[in-house]
Amino acid sequence: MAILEIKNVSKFFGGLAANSNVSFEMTQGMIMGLIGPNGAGKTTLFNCITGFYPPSQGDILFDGHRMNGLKPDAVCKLGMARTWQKVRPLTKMNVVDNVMVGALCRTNSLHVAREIAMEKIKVVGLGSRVKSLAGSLPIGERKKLEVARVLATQPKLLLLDEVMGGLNPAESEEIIRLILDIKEIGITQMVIEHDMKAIMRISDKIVVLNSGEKLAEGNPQEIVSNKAVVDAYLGGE
Amino acid sequence: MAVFFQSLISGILIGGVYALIGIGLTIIFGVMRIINFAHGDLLMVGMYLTYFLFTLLHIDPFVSIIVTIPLMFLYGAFLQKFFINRVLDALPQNQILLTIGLGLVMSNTVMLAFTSDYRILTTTYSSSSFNVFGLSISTPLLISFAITIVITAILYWFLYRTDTGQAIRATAQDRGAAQLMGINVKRMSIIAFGLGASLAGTAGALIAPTYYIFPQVGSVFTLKAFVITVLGGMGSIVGATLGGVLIGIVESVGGVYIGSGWKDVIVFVVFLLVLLFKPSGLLGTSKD
Amino acid sequence: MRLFMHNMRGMSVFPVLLTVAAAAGLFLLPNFVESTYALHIMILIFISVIMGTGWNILGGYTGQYSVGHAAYFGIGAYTTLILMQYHHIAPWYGAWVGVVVAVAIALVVGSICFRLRGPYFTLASIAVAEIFRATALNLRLTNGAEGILITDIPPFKIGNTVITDFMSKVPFYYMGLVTLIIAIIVTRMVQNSKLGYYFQAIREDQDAAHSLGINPTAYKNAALAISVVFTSLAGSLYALYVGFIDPSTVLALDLSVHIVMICIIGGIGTIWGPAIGAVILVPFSEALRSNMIAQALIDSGLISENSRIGSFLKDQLSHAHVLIYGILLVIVILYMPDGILGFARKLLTKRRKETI
Amino acid sequence: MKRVLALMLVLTVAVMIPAVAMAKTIKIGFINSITGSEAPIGENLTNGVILAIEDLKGKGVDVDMIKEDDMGKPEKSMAALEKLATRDKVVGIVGPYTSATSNADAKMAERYKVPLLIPAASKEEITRQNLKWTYRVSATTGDYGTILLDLATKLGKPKTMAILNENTDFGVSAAKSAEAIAKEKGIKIVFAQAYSKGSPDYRSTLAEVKAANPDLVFMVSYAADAILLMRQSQEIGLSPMAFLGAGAGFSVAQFAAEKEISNGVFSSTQWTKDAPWGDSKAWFQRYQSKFGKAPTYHAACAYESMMIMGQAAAAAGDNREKLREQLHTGKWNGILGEVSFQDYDGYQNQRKAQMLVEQIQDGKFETVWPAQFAVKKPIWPFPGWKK
Repeated sequence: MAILEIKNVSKFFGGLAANSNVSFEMTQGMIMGLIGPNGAGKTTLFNCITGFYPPSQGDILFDGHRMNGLKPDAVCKLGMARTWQKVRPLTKMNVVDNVMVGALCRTNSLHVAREIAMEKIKVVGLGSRVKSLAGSLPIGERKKLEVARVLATQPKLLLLDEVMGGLNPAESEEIIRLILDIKEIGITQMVIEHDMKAIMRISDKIVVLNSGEKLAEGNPQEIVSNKAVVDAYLGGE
Repeated sequence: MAVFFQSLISGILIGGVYALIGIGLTIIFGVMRIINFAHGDLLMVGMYLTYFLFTLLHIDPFVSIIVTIPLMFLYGAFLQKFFINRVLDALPQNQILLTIGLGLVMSNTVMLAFTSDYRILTTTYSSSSFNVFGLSISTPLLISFAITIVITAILYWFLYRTDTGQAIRATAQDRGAAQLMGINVKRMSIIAFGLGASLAGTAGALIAPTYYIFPQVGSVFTLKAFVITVLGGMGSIVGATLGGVLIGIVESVGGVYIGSGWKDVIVFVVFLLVLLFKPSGLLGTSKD
Repeated sequence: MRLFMHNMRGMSVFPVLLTVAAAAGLFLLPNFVESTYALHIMILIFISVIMGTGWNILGGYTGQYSVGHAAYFGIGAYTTLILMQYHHIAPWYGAWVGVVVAVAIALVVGSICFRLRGPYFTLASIAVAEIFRATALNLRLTNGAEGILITDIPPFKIGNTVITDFMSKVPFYYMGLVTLIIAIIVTRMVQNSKLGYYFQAIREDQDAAHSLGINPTAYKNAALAISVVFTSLAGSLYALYVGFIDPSTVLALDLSVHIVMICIIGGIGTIWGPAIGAVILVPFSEALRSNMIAQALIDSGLISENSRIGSFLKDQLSHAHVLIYGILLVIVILYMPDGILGFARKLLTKRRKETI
Repeated sequence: MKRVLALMLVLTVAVMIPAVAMAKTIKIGFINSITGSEAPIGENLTNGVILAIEDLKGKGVDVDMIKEDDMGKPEKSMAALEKLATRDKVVGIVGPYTSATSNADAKMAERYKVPLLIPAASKEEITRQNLKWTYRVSATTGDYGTILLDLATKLGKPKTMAILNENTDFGVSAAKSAEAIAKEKGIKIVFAQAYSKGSPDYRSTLAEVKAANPDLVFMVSYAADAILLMRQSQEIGLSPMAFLGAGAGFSVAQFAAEKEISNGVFSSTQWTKDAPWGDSKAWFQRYQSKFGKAPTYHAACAYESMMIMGQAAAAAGDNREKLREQLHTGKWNGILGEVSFQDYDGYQNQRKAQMLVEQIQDGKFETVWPAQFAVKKPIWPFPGWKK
């Protein structure tokens, strides 16, 4: 059963189409890779799905709900959460408080929220940093914090926007393992990534965007052998 | 009908001076994202400068801007270098308080030095006017309007045709990116504040012959400058010019048809409406 | 001290005791202090703390830097006095009507202005306050520029027992003190609740907060509402105490700036910041205003009153106090950007590092 | 930093401890708006009082004046009064300047039973509250309009009047009383508006006034807006039977100096240098040579207030109750003529002021009304603008 359906979604800014007529589906528990060159409209699509921009045309169906026009907070409450390409830690709050903010999406009790937060912090491996100010963390840990925070909102679908960007290979490897662990728990994930090796390794299915349009869709092997993709994207790099 | 055209014309002319105040603030805001609460006080300093150049050295106020502009530029650059530059990365409310503090220091220093007396600068043309189609047009306002146009044109040329101007605009577009491109952002800020100060000072010089001068005169104009800047689009020079003229007209015409006591209300309501429906201002590009 | 500073959750015993002792001391103070001048200053401090604490919820915790809180101060002041003077409704009811009116207006203003961010919001808040000022200046309801003068305050009775007739400063002192304590308790409660977390999340990053299931407009409005309750009460208290209000005293930009200043000097986004700010700023500016420094120098015999410097200080310093105030403001912003509390904290951590 | 904190602590404590009174001279408090937006006029009061202290010394009264700034804000003014009354223990207080601050202080003076002598605030209600300890030298706002309309109806037959007043306490109350008096005298009000002071452009409003074509234009301006209003009237070509001006804006020397626009304008005032009282002319010259500028009536009122307070206090010794008695029953003769405080028309302890009308003739203020005090004949009607 499809957990997320994107149907003919377009987004225009002024006269420019950032996304045009994009359609695909995601099934429960899968990891979907979303790739494409810079400016292909990946982040715009994320913003449309999570409610930051209303799509200009088309429909987004999540878990049976029509999402168009819903605000990000409502989207999050329905069980969809995102991270940011450029991390957005709540810098003057410490790690546990950051994650608690996410957890409070499902509870009104600080006590319960703290328990959830501590659990998620352990999942991402920030256990030793609980009391540190978010602003003082290095980039790798900030990315993990971001993941812990969205996990704390107890999502069904997670959208990860370049969680490996700017990380060294060892850190990337940790994140990859984390993504696979999350898959184990049964959370569906959509991942934007530039690191091709990583994306090929983790994705069940890949959608390629180019100039706002869907260029190809398929499993990693199909994408690698797709001529259009190779020409437009892989070859061009 | 005569009343309408009369108020329209005086609104446009006084709007010219407002425009200068607004342009100064818009450059400062554009480059540094700082709301300068001392802007009116800079204008006040310009007024006193003009006053003393006139009474002591007998330099005509409209001529004196040749002296006022560079002096105010240096003064603004000094303020930027030693004060504002130090809070560029601070919290916005700290920046606001700093400019408020600087404003207090300026107005009270002037008060201690020159007492808080009203001063009137009277030139031979202070109240002269001429008639066109039965409408009276104030000569000094017309001259200052013309000077405003010339200054705006020069400024435009500077910002769009010179390297420094380009660099300032780049800084206003995106501080971080400008820095990466090798632009000396701090220096651009100094130039921007200097420009802002000299424009405020010039505005002071231009209204000095038709207005009166005292140490606390700035506060009225600070608020006006905010309105104009937002109206035109923060960072947009043409926008600020239009905003200034628009506020001049709204005050003048609104004063007639809704009541002069209410004109401040009208001005601020217009301001809020623009903020809400087009936060980027009439001519601004959207960004926060 | 460390417990006190870093205490965000569960209170430890020492600061609780300290706070209770301080509160008790303040309650008993009027019995020992005969100087009504001191009481006057205390009342002004209380009013400043109340409005600062109110602003702090919105500005300090939620990061919405309003420079237009005079609007709500004025609404509280005007509602109370209009009801009392023209409709004979006792001020202890009027003040609550004022709160309701202020909150209602704030929610309308908030739902409009909170669509704006950063400096745009700040400017919009100034515009709103100016609209209120200019409107009050022109309305008959508010008696325009002439303002409203209290003829007398009805005595406060419970049953037939007169509790106070408001002839001395003491009732105002206690009204201020109680409101202040409630304001601080509310701040504590907010800080230790979901609201507090959400407010701070919005302050730190509105988009991130939004994506974590927080409706920013709703929570900003909640912060504004709480904030306005105290700002409005401070306005009512001021109006009753001073006995005269007009647009240029209770709706002025100066006042909005004063509110922000208290919080920044003390340290924003902390429970005690506004209180510390007010306790320092109010007596200090009063000492400057009343030329107490020069007087102290002369009285102490350091400088003779008849000497050149003495007469200069006595005559000129009273003209220069706003200048000195401005200079100090600039210095504080440049050297103590996190306010007194932040500065103290920095000093403490530094010293701890040195000792370790 | 520690030192700064320590200093602040000391100051806080200093506020709390009453000062030790050890003066042998008479302690009189003086509250004024020395800084802030009211400062331009406040300055005149300070100067007037300085002259009074000199003259009191000449009379053998040694005044230790404690000067307090209230910045034009009621709560600061209250703090000042509080300090003077309880900490400095002055015998009487002169001030404050504005109506808002005077209102706040008057109540407090009542509570502390300290005589308060208000020099320049003119809001009528201040002395209509049955206060025992508040006395006022200043005329009230109603007085300004009465004398001007008196003059206008005696000299001509005006049928219509336009009122243009600044939107302040003084402006609104002066306009209100002018409107009432005009109605009494059968003059129709064809235009009435309040303007926000400090605006650089009144042309549109004045164009409206011109369109209403009134016989009289009554303007109230406390600040220097008077000059702007007249300059722009000339530009617009507004030329009624007479311009009547109330408030400080029309009676400052700078206004008269602008003869091109001020010639022919009538203004009502409490004092002029031609006033036939005391040594007004000599006092005017002394003020001018000492401070380098001409005094306004505020300066004269403040001077006289301090003179009265000083003399009354000298007679009363260090006793507030006796001082109040002195003020209540005493009569003084100075540059404001004979001053005594009376109860009339709902007022208490109010000086019944003899207002004067000045007209600017050849760039100089000349007293033209009432006839017994006039030094020049009034020029009526307004001669029109020179082109």
